[in-house]
Amino acid sequence: MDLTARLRRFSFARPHLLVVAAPAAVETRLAVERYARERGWPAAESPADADVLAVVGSSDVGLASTVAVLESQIPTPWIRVDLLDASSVVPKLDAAPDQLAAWSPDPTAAGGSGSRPKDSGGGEHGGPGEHGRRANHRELGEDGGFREDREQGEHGGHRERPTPHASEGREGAAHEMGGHEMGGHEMGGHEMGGHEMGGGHEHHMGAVAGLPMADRAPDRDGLKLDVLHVPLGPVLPYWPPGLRLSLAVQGDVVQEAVVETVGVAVSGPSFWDQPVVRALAGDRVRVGDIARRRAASHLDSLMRLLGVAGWDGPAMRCAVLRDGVLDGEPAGPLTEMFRPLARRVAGSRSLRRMTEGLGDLNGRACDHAGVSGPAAVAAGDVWARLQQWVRSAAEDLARSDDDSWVADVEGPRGRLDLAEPPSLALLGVLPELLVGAELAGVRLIVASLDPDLAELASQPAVTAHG
Amino acid sequence: MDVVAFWLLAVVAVVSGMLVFRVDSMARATFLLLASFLCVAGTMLLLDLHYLGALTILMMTVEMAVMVVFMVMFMMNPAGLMPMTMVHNRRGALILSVGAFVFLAAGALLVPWPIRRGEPPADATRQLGESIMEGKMLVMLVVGISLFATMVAATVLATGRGRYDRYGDDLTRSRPDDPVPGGVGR
Amino acid sequence: MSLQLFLLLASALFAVGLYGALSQQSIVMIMMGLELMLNGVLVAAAAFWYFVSPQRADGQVLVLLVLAVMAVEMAMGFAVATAIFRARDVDMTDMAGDLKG
Amino acid sequence: MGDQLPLWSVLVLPLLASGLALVAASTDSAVAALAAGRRVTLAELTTPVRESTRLLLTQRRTTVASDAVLWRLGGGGVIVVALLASLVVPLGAQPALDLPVGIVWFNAMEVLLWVLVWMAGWGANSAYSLVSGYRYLAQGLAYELPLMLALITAGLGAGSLRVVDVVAAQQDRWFVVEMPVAFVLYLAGVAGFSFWGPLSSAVAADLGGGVRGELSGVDRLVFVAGRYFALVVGAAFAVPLFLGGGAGPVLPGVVWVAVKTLAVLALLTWVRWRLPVIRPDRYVEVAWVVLIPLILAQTLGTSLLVLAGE
Repeated sequence: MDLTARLRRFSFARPHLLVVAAPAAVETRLAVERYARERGWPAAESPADADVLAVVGSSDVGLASTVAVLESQIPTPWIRVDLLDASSVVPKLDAAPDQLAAWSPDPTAAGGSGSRPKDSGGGEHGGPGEHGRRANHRELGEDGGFREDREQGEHGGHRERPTPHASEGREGAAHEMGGHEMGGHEMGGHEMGGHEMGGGHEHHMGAVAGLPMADRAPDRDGLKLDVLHVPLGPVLPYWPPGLRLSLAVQGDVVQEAVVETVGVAVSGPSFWDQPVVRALAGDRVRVGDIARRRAASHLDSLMRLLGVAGWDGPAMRCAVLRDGVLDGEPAGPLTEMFRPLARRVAGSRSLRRMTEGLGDLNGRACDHAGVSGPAAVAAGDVWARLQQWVRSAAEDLARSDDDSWVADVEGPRGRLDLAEPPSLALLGVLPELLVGAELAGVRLIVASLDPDLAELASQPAVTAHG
Repeated sequence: MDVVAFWLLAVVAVVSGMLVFRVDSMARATFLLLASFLCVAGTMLLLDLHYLGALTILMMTVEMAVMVVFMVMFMMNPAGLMPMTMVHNRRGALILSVGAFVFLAAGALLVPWPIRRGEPPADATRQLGESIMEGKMLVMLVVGISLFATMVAATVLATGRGRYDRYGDDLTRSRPDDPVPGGVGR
Repeated sequence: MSLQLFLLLASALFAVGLYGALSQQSIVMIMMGLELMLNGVLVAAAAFWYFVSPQRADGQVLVLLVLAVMAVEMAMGFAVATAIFRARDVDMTDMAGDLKG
Repeated sequence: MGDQLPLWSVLVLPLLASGLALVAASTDSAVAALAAGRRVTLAELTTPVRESTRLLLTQRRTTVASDAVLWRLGGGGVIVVALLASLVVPLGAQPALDLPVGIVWFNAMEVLLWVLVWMAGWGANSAYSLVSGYRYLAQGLAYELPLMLALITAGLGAGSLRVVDVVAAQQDRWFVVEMPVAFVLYLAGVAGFSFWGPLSSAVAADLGGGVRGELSGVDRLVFVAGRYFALVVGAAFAVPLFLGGGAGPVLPGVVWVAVKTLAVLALLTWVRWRLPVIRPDRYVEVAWVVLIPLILAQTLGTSLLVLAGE
C-alpha cells in the first residue's frame, strides 16, 4: 500500500501541464511557464497527454466551454488548477503533484478539487471539440445513404455520383451532407460545445457517432476532394492564447480560414504594451522600461515561433532570456547571452529553408491593412519577420538599461497611437495569408505574426473571414 | 513445425484475402490485403527463399502504404463508418471464381507433376543474382526500363500541371509558380 | 509441405482475387483483386521452383518479374484513376463505360 | 547457417534495447534540462522512468468513432517491428538470427513502420493525427530510397547481404571511411523512420503531438517506447554496417558494439538539438534532387572500388 503511494508520488512528481489562458492574463501565464520550466514540468502536447489543467485568468470570460471540452478529454487521473493571479501560481502548483498522487476516482475521497471527467464510466473521452475530428471522408449519404443499397441487395446499383455542390459554396454543401437525417447537428467548428459532448448521445443516422461527414469541393490540384472543418486552437502548444481558427481544409491545405477569439474580455492595456501606453498617457517612462518590455515580448514570440518550427533548444533559451529580461537583469549579460542565440537562429540555413516563402506580407499589403511594427518593417515572409524580431530584440536588449526619458509609440506589435490596436490589423491579414497554406505553414504564419489578443480588450468579438 | 506454420500462413492469407472484399473500411481492406501478402512472404521464407520473401514484405508494404492513400482519396466511406457495398454482378463473379478455384485445384491435385530434379542450392539468393546478371540479364534490363518508363508515364498521367503552368506560357518565369515551393528552390 | 498444398493455396488466392476483380465497381478495388491474383502467381512460382526445378533460377526470376509487374500495375492504375478522376470526377468502372472501344 | 547464438539471446534483445532506449531518453532529458537553464540532477536523468510509471498509472483513452483495431495495431506494432529488426543486429560476433539476407530483412521491417505509423494516425479519428500520419508517409517517400541505397551500398562493399559478412569485410577499413555519404544518409534514414529530431514532423508539437496526440496511458507508453526502440535498433545496426561491428582492442565485442551504438545515439541526439524540424513538403524535393544522385554516385564509387579490389 505504502509502495503504491510512493510509486504514485514518484510518477506524478513532474506532471504534464496543459495551460488554458485568457489572453489578458499574460503575467500569470508567464509565471506558470517559468514555474514549469524551472521545475522541469513538461508542457502537455494535447489533452491526452495532460495531468494538470491550469486555467490561467478568470474562466468566466468565455473560456468555460473550452475548459469543459478539455475536461472531458483528459485521461484520469488529472486535476484542475485555477490560477487567477501570478502570486497564486507557486503555492497552487506546488500542491498539484500531491493532489495527483492522492487522486482517486471517488470524488468524496481525498484528492483533487473534485474534478473528474463527467463520463469516465463510458470511457468515451475525447469529444471532438479541441481536436478537430476527422469525420468521415466522403460525402456519405448525400444520395440517401448506403443503407438502402444494402437492403435492396446487390442488383448492381448504378448509382451516379451526384455532384450537386460542385459549384455551390461550402455552406450549401454543408447542409447537403448527411442527407435527410443530419438532425440538429451544426457543422463542426463553428460552435464550441455544439455536439462535442456527443460521444454518448444517440446519434442520427446521417452522421456517424454524432459527427458530421466530410463534404467535397474542387481543390488546388484540380481534384474534387473532401473538405474537412478543423478548428485550430485555442489550446495547442505554442499557440497565441485566445485565438481560434476555424479552417476548411482539403488534405492539410487550407481553403478557408475564419479567425475567432476566445476569452477576450474588457480589461486594461496588454501587459506587453503597458510602458508605451503609460508614455502615451503622458507619464514619464524610461527608454529602458519600454525597450525591456518590448524585447521580452519579442523573445516570447520567438519562443513560440521556434517551438512551432520544432526547434526545442533555442525556444527554451528564448524563454530563459525572456524571464531574465523581465526580472530586470542588467543589459550587458543579457546581450551577451542573446548574441550566440541570435547568430544561431538568424544564421540557420535549415530554418530559413523551412520558413521562406510562407505568409508573404509585402509593404503595400501592410499599409493597406494598417499593419505596423515588426511585421511592417520586415515586409516579407515568415523568415523575414523572424529576422526582424531577432534584430529588434537585440537592439532593445542593448537599450534596456537606458535611463533617459522619451516618448515612444512603438509597442511590440506596432504603433499604439492609432485608432486600432496593432494586433487587430494582424488578425485582419491572417485569413488571406492562410488560404492555400498547409497546416504546418499555418502554424508558422500565425506564430510569425503572434497577435496579442489582449490588445483587443476594447473590441470584444472579432471575426475575420477569408 | 514447418507444416503447422504453412497451414497457419495459408489460412490467414486466404481468409484476409476474402475479407478484403467484405469489410466496409477501405483502410482495413488495404491492410488485410497487406496481411495476405505478408503471409505469402512467410511461405516463401519457408521455402528457403529468404531474399524474395524479404523483398515481398518490403515491396508490398510500401505498395500498400501508397495504396491506402489512394483508397482514402478516391473511395467513398474509406473509414467504413457506414455499411455499404459496391459490387456489381456478384453472382456471376462468385460462380466464375468458384469455378476457377475448382478447376485450378483439380489441376493442382490431379496433374502428375514432374519429380524434383536436384536439391535447392545452399544460397538461393546467389543463384538468383547470378542468373539475372548472366542468363536472364535481358529480362532484368527490360524490367528496369519498363519500371523507369512507368515512373515517367504515371507521373505525367497523374499530374495536372505541366511546365507551361509552372513557368508561364512562354517558359520565361525564372522561378516556377508552384502552390507549394520545394526544398531545393529551383 | 508439398507442391500440391502450395498450389492449392495459390488457386485459392487466385480465385478470391478473381472474384474481387470481377465483382467490384471501384477501380481501386479492382486493382486489389488483380493484386490478389498475382499474389497467387507468386506462391505458385515459388513452389514450382522449390519442388520441381530448384537447380534452375527460372522460378525465382518469375517471382521477381511478378513483383515488378505488381508495382507497374499499381503505379499505372493509380495514375489512370487519378487522371479519370481529375477529368470527370468518377472512380467507378461503370461510369467510365464510354471508354469501351 | 553457421554457429548461431543460442535461442535465449532473443530474450536478451528487448532488455538490451530497453537499456539503450533509457540511456538515449535520459540523455535527451539532460540536454533539455540544460537548455531550460536547470542543472542536471538525478531527477532529470530518471525522467524516462518517471514518465513510464506515470503513463502506466494513467487511463487509456478512446475517441469517438475511432478505428480501434488499426489504432491499437499501429500503436503497438512499432515496438514489435523494432524488435524484429533487432534480430539481425550482431551482438559481438553473431546476431540472434543469422539470416543470409539480414540487410534486406532489416529494410523490410523498417518499411513496415510506414504502415504502422499511418495506422496509428488514422485510427484515432482526429484530424491532427490523421494529417500527421500522412506526413509520415510523405517523409517516407523522401528518406526511404536514400536509406535503401545506403544499405545496398554497404552490402555491395562486402559482396554479401549477410550482416556477419559485412562485418568481416571491414577488418582492414571501416565502411564509414569508404562510404561516408552512405553512412550519413543511413543515419538520416534512421532519424526518418524513428521520426526523430529534424524528421519528427509526424509527432511535432505544431499539431498537438501528431500521431501520438490522442494516445494516453499504456498505449502511449508502448508507442513512445517503440519509437525509442526503433531509434536504438537503427543506431545499433549502423555499427555492423559502417563501424566495423564488434571490432576493437582489449574489450570484448559486445562492449564495443554497445559503445559504438551509444556514440551513434549521441550523434543523433546532437542533431536533434542542432536542427529544427525539416518538413516533408520541403524535404522530399531535396531527397530526390540532391540526395538520391549523391548516394547513387556513392554506390557507383563503391562498386568501382570492389571491382578494382578483385
